[in-house]
Amino acid sequence: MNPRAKQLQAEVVSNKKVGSYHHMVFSVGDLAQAALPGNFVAIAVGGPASSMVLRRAFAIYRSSEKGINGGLIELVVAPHGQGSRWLTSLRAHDHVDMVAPLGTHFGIPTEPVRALLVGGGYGSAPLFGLAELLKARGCRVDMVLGASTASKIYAPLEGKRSVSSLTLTTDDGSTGISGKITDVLPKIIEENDIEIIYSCGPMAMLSAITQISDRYEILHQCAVEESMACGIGVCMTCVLPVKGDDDQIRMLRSCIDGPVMDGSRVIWDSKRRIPEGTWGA
Amino acid sequence: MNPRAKQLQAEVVSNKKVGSYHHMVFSVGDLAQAALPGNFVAIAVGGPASSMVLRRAFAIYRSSEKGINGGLIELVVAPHGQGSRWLTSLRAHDHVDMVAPLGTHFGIPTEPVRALLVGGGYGSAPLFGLAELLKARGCRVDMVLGASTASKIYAPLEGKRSVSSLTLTTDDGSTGISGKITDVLPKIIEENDIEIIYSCGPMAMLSAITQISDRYEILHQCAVEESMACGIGVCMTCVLPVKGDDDQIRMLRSCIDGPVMDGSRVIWDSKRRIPEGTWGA
Amino acid sequence: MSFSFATNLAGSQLPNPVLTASGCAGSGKELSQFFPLTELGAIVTKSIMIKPRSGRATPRMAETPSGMLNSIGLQGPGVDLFLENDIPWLASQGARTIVSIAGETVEDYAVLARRMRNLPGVVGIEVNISCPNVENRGMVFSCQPESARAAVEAVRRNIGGDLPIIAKLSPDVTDIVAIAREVSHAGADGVALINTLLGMVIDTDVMLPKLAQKTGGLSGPAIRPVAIRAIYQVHAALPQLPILGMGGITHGRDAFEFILAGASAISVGTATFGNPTAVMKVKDELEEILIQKGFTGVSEAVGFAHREMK
Amino acid sequence: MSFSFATNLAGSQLPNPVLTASGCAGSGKELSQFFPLTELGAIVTKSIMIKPRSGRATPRMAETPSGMLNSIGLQGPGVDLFLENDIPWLASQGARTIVSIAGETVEDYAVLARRMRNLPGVVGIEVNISCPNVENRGMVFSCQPESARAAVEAVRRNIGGDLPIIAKLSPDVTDIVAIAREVSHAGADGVALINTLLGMVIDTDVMLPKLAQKTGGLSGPAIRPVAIRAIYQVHAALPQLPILGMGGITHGRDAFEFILAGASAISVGTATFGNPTAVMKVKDELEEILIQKGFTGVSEAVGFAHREMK
Ligand SMILES: Cc1cc2nc3c(=O)[nH]c(=O)nc-3n(C[C@H](O)[C@H](O)[C@H](O)COP(=O)(O)OP(=O)(O)OC[C@H]3O[C@@H](n4cnc5c(N)ncnc54)[C@H](O)[C@@H]3O)c2cc1C
Ligand SMILES: Cc1cc2nc3c(=O)[nH]c(=O)nc-3n(C[C@H](O)[C@H](O)[C@H](O)COP(=O)(O)OP(=O)(O)OC[C@H]3O[C@@H](n4cnc5c(N)ncnc54)[C@H](O)[C@@H]3O)c2cc1C
Ligand SMILES: Cc1cc2nc3c(=O)[nH]c(=O)nc-3n(C[C@H](O)[C@H](O)[C@H](O)COP(=O)(O)O)c2cc1C
Ligand SMILES: Cc1cc2nc3c(=O)[nH]c(=O)nc-3n(C[C@H](O)[C@H](O)[C@H](O)COP(=O)(O)O)c2cc1C
Ligand code: FES
Ligand code: FES
Repeated sequence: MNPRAKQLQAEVVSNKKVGSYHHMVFSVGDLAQAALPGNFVAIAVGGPASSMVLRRAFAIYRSSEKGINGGLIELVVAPHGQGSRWLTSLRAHDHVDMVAPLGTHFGIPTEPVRALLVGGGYGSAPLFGLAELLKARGCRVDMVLGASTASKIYAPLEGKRSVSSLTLTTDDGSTGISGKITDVLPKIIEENDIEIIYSCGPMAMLSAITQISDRYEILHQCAVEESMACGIGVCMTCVLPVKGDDDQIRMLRSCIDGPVMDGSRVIWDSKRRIPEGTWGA
Repeated sequence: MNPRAKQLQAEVVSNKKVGSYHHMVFSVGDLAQAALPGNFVAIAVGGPASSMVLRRAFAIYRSSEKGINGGLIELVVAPHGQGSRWLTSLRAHDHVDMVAPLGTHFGIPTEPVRALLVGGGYGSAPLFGLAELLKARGCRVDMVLGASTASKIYAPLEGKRSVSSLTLTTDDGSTGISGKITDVLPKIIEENDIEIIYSCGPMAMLSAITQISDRYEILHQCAVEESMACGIGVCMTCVLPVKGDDDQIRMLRSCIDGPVMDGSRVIWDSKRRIPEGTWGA
Repeated sequence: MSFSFATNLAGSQLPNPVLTASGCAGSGKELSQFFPLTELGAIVTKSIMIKPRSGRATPRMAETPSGMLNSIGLQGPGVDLFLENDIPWLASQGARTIVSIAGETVEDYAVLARRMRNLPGVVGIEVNISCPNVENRGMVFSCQPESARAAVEAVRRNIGGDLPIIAKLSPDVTDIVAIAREVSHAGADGVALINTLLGMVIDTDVMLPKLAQKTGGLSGPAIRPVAIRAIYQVHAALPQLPILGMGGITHGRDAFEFILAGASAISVGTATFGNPTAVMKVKDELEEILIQKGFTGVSEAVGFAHREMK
Repeated sequence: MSFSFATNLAGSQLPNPVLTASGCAGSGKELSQFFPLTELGAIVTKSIMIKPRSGRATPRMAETPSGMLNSIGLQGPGVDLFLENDIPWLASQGARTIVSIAGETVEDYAVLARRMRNLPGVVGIEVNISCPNVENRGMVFSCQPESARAAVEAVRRNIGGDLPIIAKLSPDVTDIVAIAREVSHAGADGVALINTLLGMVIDTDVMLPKLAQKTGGLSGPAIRPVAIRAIYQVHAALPQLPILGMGGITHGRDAFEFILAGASAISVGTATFGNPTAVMKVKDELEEILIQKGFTGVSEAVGFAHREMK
């Protein structure tokens, strides 16, 4: 459990379309200062007569304590299904029921390290705040962002300030290098002598990055995205098998034991099956 | 079936709070000219992820063919439950899925008559358009509007132009005469030598008016308000027992055989029971 | 690659698999104002009984989350007037009609079946056995294997010709597969799944059941997962038994889900109340999805979700 | 006129009738961040089995219209760790705990019942018999009168003391009253109504059942009318049998509906996923409604919708 989590009615401050996404800003008062890179929020969607009974999770893109409205939390939302389309249809002064901040956050090394941040699609969102923090701690930060097409890369100008290099990839070659994120990683890791990878994006991407980080024997902290019903640890829907320090595989809740996890400990490819040797299997 | 009924996406032109109600104007194009006093519209509520699967019916307050937006239909909506609250939360340029015009309309006498129009709560809505029409046909029009309290009487200035007298009643005496609508009817009927009553409002009120109109042996056309699921005659939920010309009681659909019905033919007080002698009982 | 939207429902060849649901399309006339009935795979009539019925007292309806409760009580003109008025009118429109019949006794079903012979435009009979059996303490026919069988057998023996018989089952049973098996043995050419779930709403203002009849049938998107499960189970156990699927279908995507689960055709019910053109929307969207997914015909997609997962 | 929010649930005196639902409140710790657990009438634990359980593979969840499907598969620590960690922690919070137990065999229920003796803070046992019986082709215990009876009898014989036993029933049966009667005869002090309905969702993208386990349990507002109907039926037939009601309760008004139908207390499940403080909201709203309607206590309202209509 994130002990700082609170439930609140957050006011929409702004909602702006950026490429395929919506950059949304919410007024959340003091909660803004409780949010750390990697944390997420859970929002009730659809209004009072909604047919959607579950919360939707969104990674916190950035949080700030200043602003005339007090503390702000910013999200990057892809209008995908019914819930996110409802959310992105909101206008300034509308309110949402939000629980925040939730989940684990990216671990920040005590010593300066050479870090590579890898984001797929809106998975770039939590990486910019992380980059700032790492930079402030004296780390060198390289970044790779990928998506299917140019409009699905979220990389605002101001976000790029903290990174030493930014590489873009798209499946269709509409911007940056044509291909998958993972195609470009080995070269960047080697050239920059990367010590740790931070990642966020689709599960398949995280899994592929883990193979690479394992090969280079570097740390890999990834923010996973399992389908969640509650976001606060009570429903057990968001689990995935993770190997503990005792080498025992357990089904852990990605909403409270994650979303940030040690990539090398996650048993990837576990959709539709429980890995052998899992506790209680 | 109202043969003029069409389904359309109607744009909200304006939404203004008036007392306890919202006066809402919709752009409906050519359909406006198909609407007659007593007709209603059926609107889908709650948006794409709504938990409300049924349409909501609203009496047409007025319709006009002019206006920069083409034809307009105006409604008077009481924010009551989830559906009407959703509707009244809409803003200009939002759209609703509307089927209109539906149902029967008030019969207009061919000769000038002395008519009394009686409306309870938002039941006044369809009466103003009717008053104009009657006036244009040379009828004398008296009107009685009642509600529980002043803010629930809908009687806009411009609506009053066509009536010779307007009497208000409220249960709490906050405006007009303190008491029920039916308290004042006998006097008005007698003084003005009323030949026909047109009414719209809660079922209990319509039933009480029918007793009075029966006593005075004058015609009573009322717009009933039975709970409706479809508004177009396919669900059979909106029925009420009505005596036909052959004296046979049948369960008629108030959405297509109504809402305007001959009060003296309706078997009132039939909630929770089928009247004896009903066809097929 | 050419695409055919035609489907075979228990022996009846239909130009497309999208039908109305019994009791949700009036007499046909009401909907024909919004689209030509020939556009439908078939129109399924409200359940016809022998005598005229006033139906139940009001309130007969309550909206529920993503659904509704109804206790219409099969209001209708009775079989004589139905055959005199509705059938000829539907035939005049060129509509393909599936007549739904309902009885209170096994004999009722036999009588009704005999009246169904040689009707113009009629392409099938849906036997609504989710009705109370007055000869057995009002127990619903389709809730007991024996009475379900008896009602369907009565129809089979009396129908004559080769009009397909589709038995419509209630989901309110412990084992829907057992009932499906029973009616199949009794001579049903297919099953319709599912009828409404028994439900109740209490009006918290007056603190009494909202419906005059107390209980009613729950329909709409709320029950869709129950319908899909029932169809999946029946198709898994009896893959040769054709299924007409229904329960909360509102979008083409929903219809596709039913077909993947094992339905050869589907009916749209409650969605029509929320949208008079829902059936046409479902039809157009379903066709688009089937084509986009690369199916060349409906039958290829029927039960496709049953294939082994890799 | 003074108002008391206390209720007696099958012999257990609770300060208010608003409980969590089994499997929907984690271990209690997670919710205690949002409100003190002492505010609850009682906390109902997830169903505890003898051994630790990994639960089912993912996906385990699908949202459905006004509801959700889950196939968590009773993931949990097993009774040993549960008694070692969860029970003392709940007791330390001053929470009243109802332990839900679940077995795969009749013997499992007996073993678990013995472990339930003399636990601090425990005010009742909920016997989840909506589980597959591995000794009988995986048939759900509560779907057959015999196995429902056997499981409850095993608990009754082994529990000792006077801890109330509440048997939790599945709605997926032809005759819920018959099952309720059976478990009551077998020694249950009350029944919990209802567990989830068996449902399925097919993912139309991959064209396979969305849940790894194929079927799952349907919960949430979608099933509320089914729950109300089941409670109304059981209360009508067995007015002396206490009922813990659940199924889609989201607002105080919903809880009131359950009480009017015949429930002495209610559980809030799925609503907590949409709103961590849903249980408190239900509690506050329910209290307000009961007072506003002029009831002086909960018991006055229990089954109030059964009175004769004038
Ligand atoms: C930790 C976490 C962080 C996330 N961060 C973001 C973000 O920053 N920006 C963003 O746009 N989205 C994010 N998502 C995905 C988001 O929560 C929604 O799932 C997504 O917006 C789709 O919801 P919907 O209602 O539009 O789609 P629907 O298809 O209607 O959703 C139906 C159900 O499926 C689940 N679901 C659908 N797609 C996904 C998915 N990709 N991942 C997980 N569950 C899914 C939904 O949560 C919901 O329960 C995040 C998810 C998680 C778990
Ligand atoms: C012919 C006709 C004309 C109407 N004209 C108007 C009008 O001009 N202005 C206006 O504000 N309302 C009017 N109504 C009532 C309106 O249709 C809605 O019922 C009302 O707004 C409440 O809906 P809700 O969703 O807010 O309430 P909810 O309580 O959420 O509704 C739940 C269900 O109950 C039904 N219901 C609730 N109250 C009523 C009621 N009083 N009459 C019928 N059904 C009800 C709803 O239609 C819905 O199916 C009319 C109804 C009918 C049948
Ligand atoms: C108002 C109403 C009336 C119905 N009447 C009948 C009927 O006469 N015969 C029948 O077999 N089913 C009847 N049904 C059940 C539907 O045909 C259908 O099986 C059920 O509603 C599920 O589908 P849906 O969710 O699309 O409505 C009725 C349903 C509703 C809502
Ligand atoms: C995710 C989830 C897990 C559940 N786990 C259990 C369980 O362990 N034991 C049990 O008896 N019921 C379990 N249930 C059923 C609920 O306790 C409850 O009976 C049902 O969900 C209906 O109530 P609701 O609609 O308020 O959720 C679970 C339900 C859900 C949604
Ligand atoms: S989302 Fe509910 S436990 Fe993680
Ligand atoms: S509202 Fe459906 S028939 Fe009248």
